Amino acid sequence: MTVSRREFLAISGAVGAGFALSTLGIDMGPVKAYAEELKKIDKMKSATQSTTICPYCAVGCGLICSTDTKAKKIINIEGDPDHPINEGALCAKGASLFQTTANNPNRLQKVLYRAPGSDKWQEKSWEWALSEIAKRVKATRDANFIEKNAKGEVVNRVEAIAHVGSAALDNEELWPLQAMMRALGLVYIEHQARI
Amino acid sequence: MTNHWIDLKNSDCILVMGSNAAANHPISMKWVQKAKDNGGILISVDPRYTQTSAKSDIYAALRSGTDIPFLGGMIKYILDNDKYFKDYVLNYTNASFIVGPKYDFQDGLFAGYDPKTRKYDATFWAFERDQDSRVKRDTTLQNPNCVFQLLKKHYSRYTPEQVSSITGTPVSDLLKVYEAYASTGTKDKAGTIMYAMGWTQHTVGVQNIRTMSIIQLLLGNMGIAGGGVNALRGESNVQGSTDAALLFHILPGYLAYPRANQTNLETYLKAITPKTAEPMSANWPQNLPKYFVSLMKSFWGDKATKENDFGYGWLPKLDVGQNCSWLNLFDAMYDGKIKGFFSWGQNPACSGANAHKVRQGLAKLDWLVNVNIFDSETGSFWKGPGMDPKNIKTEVFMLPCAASIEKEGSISNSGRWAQWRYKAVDAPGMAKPDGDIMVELFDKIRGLYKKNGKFTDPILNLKWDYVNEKGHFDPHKMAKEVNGFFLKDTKIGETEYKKGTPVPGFAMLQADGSTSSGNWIYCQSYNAAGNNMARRKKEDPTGLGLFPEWAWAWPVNRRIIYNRASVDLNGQPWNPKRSLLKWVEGQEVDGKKQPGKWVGDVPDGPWPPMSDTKAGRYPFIMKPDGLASIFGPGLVDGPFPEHYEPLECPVPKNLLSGQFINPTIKIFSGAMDKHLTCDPRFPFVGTTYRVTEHWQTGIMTRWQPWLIEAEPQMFVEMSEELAKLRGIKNGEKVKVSSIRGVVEAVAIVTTRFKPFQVGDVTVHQVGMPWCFGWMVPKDGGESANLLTPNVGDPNTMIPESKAFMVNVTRMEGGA
Amino acid sequence: MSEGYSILVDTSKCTACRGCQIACKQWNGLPGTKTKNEGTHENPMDLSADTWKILRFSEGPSKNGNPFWYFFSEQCRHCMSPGCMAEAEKGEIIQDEKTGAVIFTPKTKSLNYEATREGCPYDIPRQNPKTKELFKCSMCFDRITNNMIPACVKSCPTGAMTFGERPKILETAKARVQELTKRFPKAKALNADDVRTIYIVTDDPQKYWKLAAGK
Amino acid sequence: MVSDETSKKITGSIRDSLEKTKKDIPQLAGVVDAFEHLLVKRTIAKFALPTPNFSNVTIDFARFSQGVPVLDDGKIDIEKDSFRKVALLLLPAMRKGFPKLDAPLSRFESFINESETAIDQLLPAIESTDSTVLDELARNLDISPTALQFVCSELAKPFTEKIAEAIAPLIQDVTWLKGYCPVCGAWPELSSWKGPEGRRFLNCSVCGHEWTYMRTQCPFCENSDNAKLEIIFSEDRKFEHAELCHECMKYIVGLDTRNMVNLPHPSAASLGLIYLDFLAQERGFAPGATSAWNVLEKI
Repeated sequence: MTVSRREFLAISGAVGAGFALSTLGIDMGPVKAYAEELKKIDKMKSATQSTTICPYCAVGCGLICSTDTKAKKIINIEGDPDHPINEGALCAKGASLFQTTANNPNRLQKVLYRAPGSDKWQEKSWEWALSEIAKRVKATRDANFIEKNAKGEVVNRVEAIAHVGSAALDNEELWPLQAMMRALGLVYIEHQARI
Repeated sequence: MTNHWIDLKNSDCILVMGSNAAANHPISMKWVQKAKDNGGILISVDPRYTQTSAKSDIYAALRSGTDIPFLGGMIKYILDNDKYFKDYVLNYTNASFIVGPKYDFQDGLFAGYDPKTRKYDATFWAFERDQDSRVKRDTTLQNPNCVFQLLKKHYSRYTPEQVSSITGTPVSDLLKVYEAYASTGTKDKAGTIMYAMGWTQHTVGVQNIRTMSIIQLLLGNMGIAGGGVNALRGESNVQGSTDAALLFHILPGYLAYPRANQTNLETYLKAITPKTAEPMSANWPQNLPKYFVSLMKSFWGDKATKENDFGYGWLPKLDVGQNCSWLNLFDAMYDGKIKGFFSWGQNPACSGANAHKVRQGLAKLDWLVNVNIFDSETGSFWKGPGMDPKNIKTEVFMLPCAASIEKEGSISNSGRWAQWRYKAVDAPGMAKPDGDIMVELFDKIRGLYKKNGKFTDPILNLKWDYVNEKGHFDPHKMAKEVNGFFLKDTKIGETEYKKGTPVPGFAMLQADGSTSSGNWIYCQSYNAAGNNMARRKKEDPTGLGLFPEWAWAWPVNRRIIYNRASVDLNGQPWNPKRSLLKWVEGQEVDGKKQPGKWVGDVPDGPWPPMSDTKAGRYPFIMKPDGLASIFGPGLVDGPFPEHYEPLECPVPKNLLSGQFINPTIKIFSGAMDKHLTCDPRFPFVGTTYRVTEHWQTGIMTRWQPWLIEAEPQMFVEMSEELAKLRGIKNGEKVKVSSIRGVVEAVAIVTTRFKPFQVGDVTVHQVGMPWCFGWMVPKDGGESANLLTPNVGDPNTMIPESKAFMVNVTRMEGGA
Repeated sequence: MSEGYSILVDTSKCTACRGCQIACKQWNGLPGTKTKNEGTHENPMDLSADTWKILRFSEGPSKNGNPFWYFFSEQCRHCMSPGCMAEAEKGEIIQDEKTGAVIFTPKTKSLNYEATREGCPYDIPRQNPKTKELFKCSMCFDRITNNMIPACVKSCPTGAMTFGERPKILETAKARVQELTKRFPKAKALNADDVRTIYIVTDDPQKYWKLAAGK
Repeated sequence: MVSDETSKKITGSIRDSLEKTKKDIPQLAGVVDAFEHLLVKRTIAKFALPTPNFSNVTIDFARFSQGVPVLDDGKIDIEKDSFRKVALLLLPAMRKGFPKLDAPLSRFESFINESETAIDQLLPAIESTDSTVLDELARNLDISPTALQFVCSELAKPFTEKIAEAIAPLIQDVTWLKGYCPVCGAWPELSSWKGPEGRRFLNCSVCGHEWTYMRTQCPFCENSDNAKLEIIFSEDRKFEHAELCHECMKYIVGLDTRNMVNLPHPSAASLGLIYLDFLAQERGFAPGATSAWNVLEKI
């Protein structure tokens, strides 16, 4: 006899509705108990996998981060086997990316301020720091604003504030960063591409 | 990169020069290996025998700073031995253009040089034009003033013997490299170049790359699979940050930055928009006004109107000739002219050339804002070596930001692929995504300016609504803004686009204020089809590894740019085995011939191939005349690359001409701007590089125990001969000094460095990594940039960190 | 007895990333040692009770004028007839029947260190100076008996290391050497008949490490 | 049909895998024992079958690359005698493993043994979407129609697997980007991450064919929204997991084999993951492909 694909699937494929292992006379009790036990002793973990691109060189290798959905912690980072450039392979730095995460005790986690002449950091709030920076920006800008150059041409620029960075930011952050700096009148805007 | 990483596999000959891919872009070697498996040849040219050299088929050493003689000799070899791809050179380059009578080259100087200003007047290098303003051409390439003949003449001096006496490369090694690489000048062969900072960090950086570009054009290697000119960019998104113009001289999408004499929109647009008289030139940059006006609409939103020049007046203007690049920035800071400073995700205290000057500059600031994921030598400069915190008045704000996996957004790799990254986890502690820091900071600044302040218009009018309903920075909203919108119902051809819908691609952008786009080259990245940067489809219809539906590449998802040069005049691939693009004639339907189309990669424009002399277009659409520049009058230091010695060099003269150094470089002359050449106190050539285990200044990697165990300390690599000369034993601590500073390092005495025989002189060279700094680890050593000179390429102002003069001495009790 | 397992180390594919060296320490809970640069990229400088696997760098001039620079990821060879066992008469050192792994037990404390080390043609055994116990690579015995490949092999990004049943590994080694011989006439698999950790080299073994092919 | 020595050799991997499962999780012993006979005999049966005839199967690669499986409209021969042999090999194995089926399957065996025309009746009935004949047979054998359907599908399996084995080399170099099987179009029952890079391979629930598929995409609905794809696993057995899709509410069980010296037999492996079936189904997810053991009563 010959069968078509549809029939091929029909004969060897899905088990029909209403079928269950108990139909076969198999006792599922122990399996069920094992599964229940795993839950009870909190052994079952749940994770999401998110794809990312390596933050080091510009080859642009893909990685997969596994995040524990309950603890909200990264539990594993590995090369993305489906990424067409690196096909899962990583160099020593990429393979160590885990050590740049919250797992590294040296990550900066606090807003710090160093006062003039001081030899130490003080912990501050975001609100305080950003308000103070905003005040400094305004004071420096307004005191040093250049409306016209030596030739009398209108230039409306600020040379007393400079910005460098960053080739480590996302494209979506870079755009507002340059827009903000230019709206303030900055012309000393530079970053890693120049060095 | 004109091409992209996977495309390396399509190459028949890979030249790695000015880079060390195996150590610094390790995964690229996967594709280099594929090319080798297919019979391709790997050439490594480097002062030092590197990990890349260890995997190469041909290795040649050269003294740092002599790439132009090395490659100039290759140009001569190609021309002398008839290795160039004639059809390509004639039809796709400006080889046949006639250069005007004012052009000249004498003893190392091109015509038009003014020694007082140290500048050229480039009008001396202009092409001859006919009464219709079209460039005159000689398609026989015989006219002595045509580019081809001038090229021949210019490089006739670069004989193998002469080159060898400058580079220190044995003639036999030169010829081995020349022969292997020149073999790609046929239809069916592709050669490619992988370069990085080894080429850019020189006072002739741009001309290094120009020399290679000329070679690629002569051999017909531009625009083809397995070819191109490929910069291996070193930071994950340095491509994107360049595209987004975190640079003083451009606006997003490489639009020239407005100057003070461009007093209104009209004068600005006129200045930036090139014209052509060449009927077959697409002259794509003629569209720049559309891109600029769309950019202004993204900057200022509804506030940008036709009446107010779309907010042109709100952009700060640079004086004509004003250069605010890195070295000038830190010069101004050192002079006390800069009071406030943002260092956002960067560590200039270790990465800046002549880093002592940078660090002293930081101490003169009123305030410093440092945003990073780890503490750095910049944020904590006030407690670094030689600093007395009591005397430093600089206020420092250290802001903790999110790492790459703690936020969402895209980055652009070296191959121009914008790839989306997802957030995996929240940032630790108080750390915040950079986007949120920007939003909150600017909101605060704007709050202050709502009350009063100088020139408040741009601050109050900036469109700044890139937050979600929870008030957090929204990368999707921003990405859509970068792509751009129709700002009113618009009909283009047969299609009607409703107000508020994304612009499908930059060809639809308008100059009348009816569209916005934050960056025209990213227009198409996030459109009606969705977030194209997040695509993960693996189809590869050409089999060349283009993966057109994996992420998205600018421009318009073109994976290999200048790809119209990969086909002959009839649009058929030069090499059918690696068919990147192909013109397919339209079929006849009901007696009517349908229009033809390109099949393969996204072509550089829809026009038919050149054999159609009416509708066809030349392949190099970004060039006003449509053809690629063998003769390039656009640079400040000459239309042909010419060898000049580095600012600091070991030889008393330039053997090729009376012009010792690049005549157009800016030489700083402040108290900390010292430099010395041919000085017996600093007899050895120094260069810098990286190691696999550390990244850039090491600020992300030096805090990681696994990586620091493997590369724990600053070292200096030197030849056995030099070690003997100085009585240095392997593993000993030594002092490496330049006129600008001293660093301690462990001597690695190695056969991988060899002295160079340069003319009658034996030249020693040493190399150091620049990944260390005083902060961590404690005995790790200092940055090699304490030694490097703050002198830059005249076009880019990228510092000459790859060739400078040092001394190396034993330390007392060094072992 | 089955033919057990083997590890193949193809040095022609190694780029000296040192992932294997780190992976060995991680899996075996060995402390990261405080290192210094001693005039080479090799670090730590030798095997020890805390370092069972190291990447040896070696370089020098070669005939064609260019230097050579070789990388040799060293570990116990797990000999078919282990020399280290000559002195170990009371089960201080075990050769596992199923896998072929040569394992140092805590009883090695009582062995004569010098003699045991001398007995190893590759100079692999090292002693913990405090406890006197001897240590070396165990072929990740705890892993392989749980159907897991050794940690170093797992970590290799370039495919330079492979693990598997010995006959298969021997076959792979043979084929690879054959392929390499086209470009490198000196290519060979070192002592493949006598050891389980088989190195493929493309030049004189002594150029990689003085004991690459044994004493 | 196959010598003892050969059958030992070809079933070694499946036996080892099942042994290991029982050792690791004794609670699964009952289920494993029940299926062991069937899985072993099925392997032997497949081995003994002649390589199928493909003269009438042509692979249209243009359509294939558009996502049309090889057997979309191809015709396959199942030879009567072979079917009888396979049935007489597998029915005793099922009787041994599944006590409730012992009596009815014994009647089934007699039916095949005693009736010259049994196979002639049976084959068209199995292929037909009309269940009248099988229902009738079920009544005669005193077995539930669904159980009979399960039995028949098991009898057909050696044939489908044999066919897939023969087709595999013809398509191995052609890209296939779908979540369903490139050979027969059925859904996968097991997802394995294989080394050294951890590429994902899917195993077909019908013909056993293995193909690669994106790690971060649901094979059943092609959803690739990271937030909607969840992995559950036991901390003690991190190399086993279930991959859940919140978009289509389907799941597939999986293995990370990168650490493994010997890869388990796919059918044996997925049987050993039945505890994950429980946990996934309990949360309201349905198996992307049903197998003999993953159709579970509500717990």
